[in-house]
Amino acid sequence: MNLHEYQSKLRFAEFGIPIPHGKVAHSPQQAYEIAKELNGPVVIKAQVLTGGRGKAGGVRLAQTPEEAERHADAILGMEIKGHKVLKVLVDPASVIQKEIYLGITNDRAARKPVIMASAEGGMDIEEVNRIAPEKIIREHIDPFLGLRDYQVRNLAYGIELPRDLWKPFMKIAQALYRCYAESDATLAEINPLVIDGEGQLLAVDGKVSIDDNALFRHPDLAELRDTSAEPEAETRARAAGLSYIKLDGTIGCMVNGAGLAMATMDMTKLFGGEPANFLDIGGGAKAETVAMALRIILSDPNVKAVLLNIFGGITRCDEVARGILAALAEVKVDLPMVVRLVGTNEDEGRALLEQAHIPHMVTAKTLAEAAQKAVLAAQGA
Amino acid sequence: MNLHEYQSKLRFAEFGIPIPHGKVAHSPQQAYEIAKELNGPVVIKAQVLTGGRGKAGGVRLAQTPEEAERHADAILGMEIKGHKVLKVLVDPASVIQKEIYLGITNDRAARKPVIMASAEGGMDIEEVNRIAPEKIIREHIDPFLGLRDYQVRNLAYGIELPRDLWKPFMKIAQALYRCYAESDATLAEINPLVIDGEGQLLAVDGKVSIDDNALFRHPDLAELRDTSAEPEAETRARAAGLSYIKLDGTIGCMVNGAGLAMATMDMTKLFGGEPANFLDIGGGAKAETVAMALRIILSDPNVKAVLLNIFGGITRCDEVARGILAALAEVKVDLPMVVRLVGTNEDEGRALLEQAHIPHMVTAKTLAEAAQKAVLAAQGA
Amino acid sequence: MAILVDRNTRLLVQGITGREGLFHTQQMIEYGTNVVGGVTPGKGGEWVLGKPVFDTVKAAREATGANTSVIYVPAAFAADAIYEAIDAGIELIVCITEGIPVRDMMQVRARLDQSKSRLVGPNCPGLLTPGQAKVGIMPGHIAMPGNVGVVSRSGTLTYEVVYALTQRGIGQSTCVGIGGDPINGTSFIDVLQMFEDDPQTEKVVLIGEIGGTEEEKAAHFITTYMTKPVVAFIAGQTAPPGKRMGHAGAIVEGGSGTAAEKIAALQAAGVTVAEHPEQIPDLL
Amino acid sequence: MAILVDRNTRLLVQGITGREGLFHTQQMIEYGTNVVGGVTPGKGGEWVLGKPVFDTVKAAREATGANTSVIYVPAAFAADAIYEAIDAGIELIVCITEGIPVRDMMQVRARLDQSKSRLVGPNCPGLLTPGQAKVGIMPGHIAMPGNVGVVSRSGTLTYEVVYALTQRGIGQSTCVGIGGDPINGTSFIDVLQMFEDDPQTEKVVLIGEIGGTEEEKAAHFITTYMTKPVVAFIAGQTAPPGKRMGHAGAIVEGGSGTAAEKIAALQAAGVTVAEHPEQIPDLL
Repeated sequence: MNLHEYQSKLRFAEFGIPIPHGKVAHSPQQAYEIAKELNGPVVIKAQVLTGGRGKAGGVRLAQTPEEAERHADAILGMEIKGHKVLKVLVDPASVIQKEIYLGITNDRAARKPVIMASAEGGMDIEEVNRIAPEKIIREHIDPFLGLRDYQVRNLAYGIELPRDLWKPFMKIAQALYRCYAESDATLAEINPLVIDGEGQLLAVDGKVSIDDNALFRHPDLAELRDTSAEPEAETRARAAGLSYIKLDGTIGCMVNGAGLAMATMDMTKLFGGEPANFLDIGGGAKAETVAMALRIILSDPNVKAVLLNIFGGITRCDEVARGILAALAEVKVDLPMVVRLVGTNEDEGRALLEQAHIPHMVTAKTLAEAAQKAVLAAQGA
Repeated sequence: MNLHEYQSKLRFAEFGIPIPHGKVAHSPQQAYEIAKELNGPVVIKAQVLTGGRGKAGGVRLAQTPEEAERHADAILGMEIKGHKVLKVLVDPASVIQKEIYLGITNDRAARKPVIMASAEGGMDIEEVNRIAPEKIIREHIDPFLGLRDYQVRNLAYGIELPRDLWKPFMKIAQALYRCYAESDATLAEINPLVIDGEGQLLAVDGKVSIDDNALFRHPDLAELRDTSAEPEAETRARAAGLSYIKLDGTIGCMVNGAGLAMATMDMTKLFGGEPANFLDIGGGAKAETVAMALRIILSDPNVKAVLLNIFGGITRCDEVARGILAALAEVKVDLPMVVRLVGTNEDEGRALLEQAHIPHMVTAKTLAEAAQKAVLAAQGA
Repeated sequence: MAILVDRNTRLLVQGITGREGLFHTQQMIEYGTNVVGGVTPGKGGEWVLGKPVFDTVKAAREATGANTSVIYVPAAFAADAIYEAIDAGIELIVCITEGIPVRDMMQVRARLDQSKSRLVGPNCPGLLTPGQAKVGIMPGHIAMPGNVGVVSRSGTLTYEVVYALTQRGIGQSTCVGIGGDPINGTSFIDVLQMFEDDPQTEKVVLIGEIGGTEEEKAAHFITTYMTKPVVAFIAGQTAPPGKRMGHAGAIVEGGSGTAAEKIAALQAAGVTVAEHPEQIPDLL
Repeated sequence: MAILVDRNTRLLVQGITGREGLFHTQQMIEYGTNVVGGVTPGKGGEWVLGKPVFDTVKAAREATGANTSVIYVPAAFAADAIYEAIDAGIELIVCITEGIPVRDMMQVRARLDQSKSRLVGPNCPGLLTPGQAKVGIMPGHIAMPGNVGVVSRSGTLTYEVVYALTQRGIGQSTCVGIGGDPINGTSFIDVLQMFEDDPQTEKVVLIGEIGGTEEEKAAHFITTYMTKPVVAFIAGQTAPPGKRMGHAGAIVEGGSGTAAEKIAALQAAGVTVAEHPEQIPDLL
């Protein structure tokens, strides 16, 4: 789960990291008020859970409250990579002497968190990594020992941080690690950590991602989820325990298991189609789960055909077929539908579906056949 | 540093372990008041930092406030293994169905803490260990992972704890480990942990020892040190950074280094004497340290002779000799004194002392010679 | 012969009295797996499905001589269950549980590396040696004994492939689901090594998916150490790039993890890569 | 030859600008030890006693090729200094600092066991190979080169013994103070093994004291593996039993730790045990 910039920075502040004392505005008028209160130049920043807002014009500098209001008006309602901007952060504009990068994430290969710092902070840090990886100083963190002071000194030394900033840098790095560890984060990043006009360190922008699997032990963090910012279908899917990601194609896919779902999508592509989504309905195939999944798929207006691919493992295919039929009694599907049941008792399952004579529904024996039929149906529709 | 029973139990309670709700009395009158308030049978328990108080009559049951007052009067002022009783704990008397032992300490050989439980709690647990060690269930605790729930279940299973007490036992064991770890303890022990009349677990007696080396990060615990209960000389020695333990002999020893101090004591014994103390003055030999050490040694009326054994290592013996002479200008020593200086420039050092013609002072070249002279001097005095 | 599980497997079920545990224990017994008992704290002394239940893994191991355990306990308690099995000296621990926090798994993995136990999973379907033993949740009746070793990061996609093999009369030595979590106990390489050493296994099917660099490492291992032919499939060729926030992940993992890169690495190692799962039987 | 430190030692001083560090660095340089630099965070770039100061051990090691470090930092920071040295790949770490909490040392020791570094100490006087190198705080001029290896848990008592040997013209191969803390990096056994393997060492002096079971373990090692003669002294024969609170310590350690038990164990291993330290030269 990703936190907004303003949520991330408030979380940082709880651990003692200095942040600009801005506020969130939901309307241009609010932005005006906040800018007036801050009494100086401000930055208006779109709060969206995606990157690239800068290039999209979602970050603007304002000298006066009036200008702040105008910019907020322009940014609020913007769409950035499919995310509608519903909030802006109004922060006092900092004088920036230098931009530093400081981030922690899990290194899957090393099986440890890694903390990274670079003197070349800001937007182009990934480019720095590509052309001059030695300019990013890395320290792997032992999950039992935590971040040790000497490691932070290795970072400070490596990025040639001025000596007088070592102590505050130590505090910030240790606070960032505590924030990371105590939040079960998979990412905690300050970019940029600036040296401001007074020569102080300030976390001007930040990002925190929380391990979804650990949210059960962080009810306070779970509450920070901003469902207003994500496609409604994804919110509904999550609530139903389904894993759904909307894509741009025309073939709605419903599959049990993530790997099989990806393989099914790949297969539609192989036959010239485009998947409209990733949707994993998980184990078993109960009628209510199938029904909810169908509703979510059909809520996408781009969908021209539906492809069900279910592997009956422990659950037998005849039972799965009954679940599908029960779901279809609840949800009316006007689009062509291709159903492939495979595994235990697949013949019985397929026979049950065929006997039901559902309009627009055809069955298939192999995945290749199913994908081919779905692609043809989507093109014909 | 050892905590009193009442301090240990209050610390347990901070971590959520159930304890009897008694209070500390400094006078028989106070004991009467507390017993009256508790409104039922009470136990009067001497608070001393040593074992064996039960056998010494320091724990007594009282049915009425009047009886409580009488018992407190008898116990207060008692001397138990050299410790004067200045406080008693007045606890409500528990109905005891069963006594369990539960303790955590460091296992030096395994380099890990170990938690131990036994169904045979109470005074004779060490005897249980001797004759039936399998009746004490042990689980080593990984210092990084901490005490795991399954380990507590291994204890509960091993001591055949009634099933309905597993949950409260889990809470108590986990709380005891948190208390242990977060206090930098070297011992945290509940003995007995009783099953009381209502079938509930209750920590009736407890002991906590804190790692002296870790007190710098526990200022709250450092304040719990009860210097009123220890010999005054030990308190003064600790304040001066000296390590002093009073013994029963007649030869006051002053040595630099713990190992050498023990070897020096051994040597006096070898020649038929008895050391009056262990005293390590640490590195170097500054005049003020030597003076304080002399004062502490002389405060023991049993001392009949003083033996100084100083190894001049990095510090040269002539400098050490000057330190001793400066100290003797401050502290008058009427007893015979044997000084042995060894190591770098030992001849110069010894010459300096001899030239000063201090009354009652003789020097020695070897440790054997020094010990022999000190023993003779103590016997002659 | 086979790998990891067979007729010598003496299986303990951790979480045997839970809904999942009970259902799959029945399936495993029906398949012929030698289930020797189960563990559910607080239910020691009971019997389920004719098997004794114990309070602790230690007590269960002492009573039954179990050498393998399978874990069906909820995510919040799964790490503790793994530690308990390690501590009791269980040689092979198969963790089915999904949703274990990655921080827990980093610690579990560090502890495992200092132990003599092997963990398969978590978030995996388990293992199946056709005709001998099934440990986990794989459907048993889709497999048949034979000479093809199957190793996979996926669940139902594995079943799909195993079923496709069986339908064409191609039997399996052992099917191993290593699980799809970022940090797990057994890697592709571990299993490839075992298949290479197993006399019964003649060919290997590897089923990967996007994310991480496990397939690339497997490719390197195959080039260097494997003599047996390997056929692979990588799922997720059409998957969109993950919605990754921030830069740290990109810095650590670089651009890697795409299906195209994995396929290229495997092909360079001489592995035949299938275009889709149903092609696999033809390529063997 | 000798053990652990010699002319090839390239020494780094952690805490070089502190009072203790500075004093003993001067002593070590005067003795002829090859001190290649020091570390004090925040003072990188300065020079003291003609040696460069670095901010981090990593930077120091890269610049100087140090293979050994000696730690003089306060107890509260000593564990971090050890971790830093381990992480920088220092082969031999000698920690003089006393008063490190035992909990810190349990963690340090667990981390050490997974590393390639050796720790001597903490709370030890360090090492001295007469005529070659002195690392720590042992007075250099009381020793002379020779064939007796000395290993000790004590400080000044070690000096006393070394001095007594030198006075009698008996030289030492290497003098090792392993420190008296309950948990340390190098044990008697480790050093005995090194002396056994060292061609220069012909006889060994072991100086123990009451508490723990290190001397008993050493006795067992001597019986089983040592061919060279060992003379020992155990301090604390007259020490009163410790004021131990509670029962846990007694249960874990049993009745062990007394001088009498240690002496009996050593004698049973064929070790000559001196009645007092000045007897040692006669017994060699």
